[in-house]
Amino acid sequence: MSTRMKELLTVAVIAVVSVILYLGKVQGWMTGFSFSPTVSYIVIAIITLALLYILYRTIQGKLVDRRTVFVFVAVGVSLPFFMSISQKMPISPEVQQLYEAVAELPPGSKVLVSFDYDPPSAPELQPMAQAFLQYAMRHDLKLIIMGLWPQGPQQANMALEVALADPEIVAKNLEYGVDYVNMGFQVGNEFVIQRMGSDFKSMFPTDYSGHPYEELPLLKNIRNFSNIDFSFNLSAGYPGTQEWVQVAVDRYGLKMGAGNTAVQAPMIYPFLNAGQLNGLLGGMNGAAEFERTVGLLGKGTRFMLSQSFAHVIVIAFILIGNVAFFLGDRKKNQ
Amino acid sequence: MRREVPLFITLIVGVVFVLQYFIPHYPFNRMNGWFSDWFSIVAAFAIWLGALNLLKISFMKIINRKSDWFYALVIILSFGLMVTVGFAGGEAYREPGTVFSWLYDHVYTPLSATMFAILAFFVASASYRAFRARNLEASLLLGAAFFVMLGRVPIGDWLTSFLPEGYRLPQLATWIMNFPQTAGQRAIMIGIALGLVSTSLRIILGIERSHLGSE
Amino acid sequence: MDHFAVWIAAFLTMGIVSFLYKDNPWYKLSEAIFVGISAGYWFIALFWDSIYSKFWLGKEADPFLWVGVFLGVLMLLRLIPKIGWISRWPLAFIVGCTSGLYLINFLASNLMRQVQATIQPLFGPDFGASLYAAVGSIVIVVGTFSGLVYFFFSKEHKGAFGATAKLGIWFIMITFGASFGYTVMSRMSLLIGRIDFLLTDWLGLIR
Amino acid sequence: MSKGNRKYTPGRCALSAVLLTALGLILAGVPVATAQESSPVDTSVVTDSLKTVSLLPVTDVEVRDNPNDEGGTVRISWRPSTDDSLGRVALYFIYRAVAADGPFEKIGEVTAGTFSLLDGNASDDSSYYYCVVALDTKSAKAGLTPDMLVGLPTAGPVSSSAQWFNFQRINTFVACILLTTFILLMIQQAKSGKKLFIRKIAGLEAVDEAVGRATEMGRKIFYVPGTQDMDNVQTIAGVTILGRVAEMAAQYETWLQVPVSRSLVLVTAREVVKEAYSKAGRPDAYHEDQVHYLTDDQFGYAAAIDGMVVREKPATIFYMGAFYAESLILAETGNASGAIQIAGTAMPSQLPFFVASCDYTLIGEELFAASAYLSREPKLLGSLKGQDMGKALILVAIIIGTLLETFGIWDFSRLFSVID
Repeated sequence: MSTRMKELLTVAVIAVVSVILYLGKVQGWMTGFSFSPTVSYIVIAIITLALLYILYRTIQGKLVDRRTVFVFVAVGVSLPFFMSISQKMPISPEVQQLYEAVAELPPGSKVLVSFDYDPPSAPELQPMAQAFLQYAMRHDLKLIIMGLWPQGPQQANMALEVALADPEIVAKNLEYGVDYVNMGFQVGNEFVIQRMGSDFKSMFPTDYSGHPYEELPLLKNIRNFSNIDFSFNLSAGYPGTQEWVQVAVDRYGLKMGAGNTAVQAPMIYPFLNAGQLNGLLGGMNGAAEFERTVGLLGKGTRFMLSQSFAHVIVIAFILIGNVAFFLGDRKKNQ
Repeated sequence: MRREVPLFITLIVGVVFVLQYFIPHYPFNRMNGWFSDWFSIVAAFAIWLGALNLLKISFMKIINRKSDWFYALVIILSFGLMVTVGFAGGEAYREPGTVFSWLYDHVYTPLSATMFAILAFFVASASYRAFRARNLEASLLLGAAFFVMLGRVPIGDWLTSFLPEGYRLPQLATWIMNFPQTAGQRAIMIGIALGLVSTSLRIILGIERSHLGSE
Repeated sequence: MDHFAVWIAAFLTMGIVSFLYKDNPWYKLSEAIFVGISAGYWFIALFWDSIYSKFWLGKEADPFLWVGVFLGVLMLLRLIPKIGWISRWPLAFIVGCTSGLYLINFLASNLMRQVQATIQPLFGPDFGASLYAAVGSIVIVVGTFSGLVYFFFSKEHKGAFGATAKLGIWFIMITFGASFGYTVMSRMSLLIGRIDFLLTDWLGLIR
Repeated sequence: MSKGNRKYTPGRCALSAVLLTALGLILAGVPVATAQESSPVDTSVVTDSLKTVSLLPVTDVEVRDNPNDEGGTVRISWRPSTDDSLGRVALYFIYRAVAADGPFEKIGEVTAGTFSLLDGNASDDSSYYYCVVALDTKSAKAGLTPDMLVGLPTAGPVSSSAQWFNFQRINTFVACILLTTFILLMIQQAKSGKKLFIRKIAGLEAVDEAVGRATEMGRKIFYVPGTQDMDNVQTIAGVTILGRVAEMAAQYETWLQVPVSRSLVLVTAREVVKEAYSKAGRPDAYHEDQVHYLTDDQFGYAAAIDGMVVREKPATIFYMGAFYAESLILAETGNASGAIQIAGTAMPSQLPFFVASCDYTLIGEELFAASAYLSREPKLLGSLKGQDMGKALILVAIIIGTLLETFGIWDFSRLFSVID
């Protein structure tokens, strides 16, 4: 078959599949579809067998194509969405530390939450944000929300929406401007933090929707970081936790905890070890653990099964690759 | 003139910006903020240079009918579209409901989120292809990765549930993160700080000057 | 309209994903749209956030902001070939500020602070609490020390010095391994998030 | 090289170090002279109105300008109320007024066991009077009316002021001077002809080979300076190394292409490449569009480079600068296309992937050493040596400090404290 034909065929197949998917969604053919535990275990067994087959092929000296690896990852991450297997999860000390730092804040404490991430990192950080805001609101902490990334405040609003829909929080009749505010985004990276250290208002003359600083009762006595009891930073890179530690913690003595994408987290551990941070949530796993500690299960917990699968698949491929390497080595030596 | 003036400017502002850290008095306490304002203003001006360059190269592709000129046209059109709706939207261009925010939510976000997400595939293929226990160093890397990856998901706890509490995979992963990992990370951090200080000094003193171009 | 939006998003998502198989027109189209839209996005965002909000937003502009405008205009002189070299002045200014600021920030937070945190009693308060804690603080001191030795440039890595440097690179490798594990975790989470979009928002398979 | 640098003789370096330190000390002395005298307060008087809400006496209230700051802050401290140790005090309320006799306004409260407060709302232009009262739980709940404070002992007047030197940062100042001295000293030695040994850095040894391979294959070299702007020193380092690579590319007559993601980097990189081509004697071979802009967006940039790598199949790719998540997308695609890849970054989280997917990787500090290493200019090599002296000092400090701390002799680590 010529390349041209192949391309046309691909387009045709994609078009047909799209139509079927569209009809499927409109008609609701498969909504709420899920595996029973038995089927789940059978699926797991099939994946294991397939991996063993790849191992066998590799031992025979045929390295699989990277696209095969891609397919395994895609399948291995998608299928757990339909499974319902419960998992036990231990809580790591850095998550416990954050929980304790927040739990011991007296009601009415002012907590600054900075949303320093954008939609691409949301899968990891949004569950943390939701759990944190919800927990804080249930325990009557006053929330001051801001963002050093332009899209941060939008993410904050999405998390607030979920938190405010919680029946226990609805019952509290929280009021915008009194119990929580969203100050919005400000350009200037770490310099914003620095200015806030001496004069909060100069960086945020108005909130996200344009209300002047003076008209928000929550901000009445807030001049700088000395008026903030705790801060929580959700970060996906620069500017993020490192800058908050360098400026707000080291120079102004702010008490801070952080939630980071798993990529950032290892770099943050030295700060944790040096006592510059009170607790750290690393990645989706950190989010899931935090959800468990505060007893508000959400997406973080739900996605943990996929996460487990993904890790096992990556480890399996590392092992398979190394088996190939050692066998290849032996052949060369003979 | 072409070289001395820039070198002089770098020297003066570099020294002033080092000193401002030690001087809490006005105007030094405000310099950080000014710099960030200046930088973002200069960047906002300079992006004209970048955008014009992107348009120029794309136009050249179309005019010369180079292969893939059609995609150059798509670049120009989508750039033009975003800029038009961005300016037309006025001050509230980012508010929900504007065309700009629609494009942001349904075009920009899925594209960048997907580009970010396909990293998962690359991570897996790099693991399969490149991470080999060639020598002791590589084995240490793999070992640490293995314990951390298993220790950070529930399955790690399940696999080592026969061990006494406190010595299972999750605790081992926590230990690796908190001690050897932190130590290595710290050595890298201190090294980087030293390298950065010395590079900055070389730039301020004009010893490193190639970024300023020729006479 | 909502349907349409989700389909556009899904179309572009799959376009990027198709690159995993091989380069193809679908990817090229998605890529071109991505480059154009994102360049436009930053162009617009910089204008409104960096210029408009500082000068027009009804607040009194700090007179020092005009220094930035002046530098910006000098930068644009690059468009005129004959006097383009003047743009080196704002460049020199930016580079000077950056060097000064970073020198101090990294010296204080990454160097002083980390050295301070490393210097601690070898048998810390947790000593004896568990095997992990007992070994931990010793590991920190030894690891940081030997890691730094590895970064020595002006001494050949031989003898005892070389052995220490070797130990240092082991610690650095463990750090990389841990980093690698965390990165896998992070990337998989992002993929899970994207698949959640496809399965839930697009196909409606999961409630 | 140039005459301008002659002035850094060792003697002068030391002299200037001494002078600068002296300057620091003089500046530091300024706030001592102008700080407000603290005013102890006579607290023997406890008025009737206080007794009714069981207020407890607070002794020795001291108010003074908070030192080492930009003004606007007053520190209030007091001796614990005698009832504090008995557990009868719940809170301390702190009041402020602009006149000794009021009216007083509450500015803060602290829980028992805390004996100081920073008032960050002061203005440098006015002077203030403060008063502190201790309350038990019941009266704290009941609250106080301003008239209850009448006749209460006050402390003041005090006004806040800004200082000209932050004395708490003297250690950083000394570290800065020391490092500068080391580096300048070594540069001086290097220029006077002393041979300096620099250990091999594998990634940089390979640069020559990588450029040569591109020439043999008749394919392009890509140079990616990262996704950050010129306000990041890693980008500056990346652009500096670009100069050395461009010089080699010009000598080998190989096409070097530099896609960038920031406009300021575009301007700088053009200067650098142009300079390098003329240095190599090939100014005619330089073409402005060798350096071109794509988009400021991290992943848009990565997507575009991916496409370019797959379609144009460069023989060699350099990644030097600050990288985030895009590092792996780029390095894996480059690897799949079969290019030789040399990477260098000081982003610890991205290093493992560069190590896995590239042929050579510069780790952290090595990135900053690269331009010195490649150019072999004595001045630059000297600065590497100076850097190492700093490192040696840190190592010694770690050993001595750990010993002192372990045997509980002295809290050595305090020397490095940077918390204000």
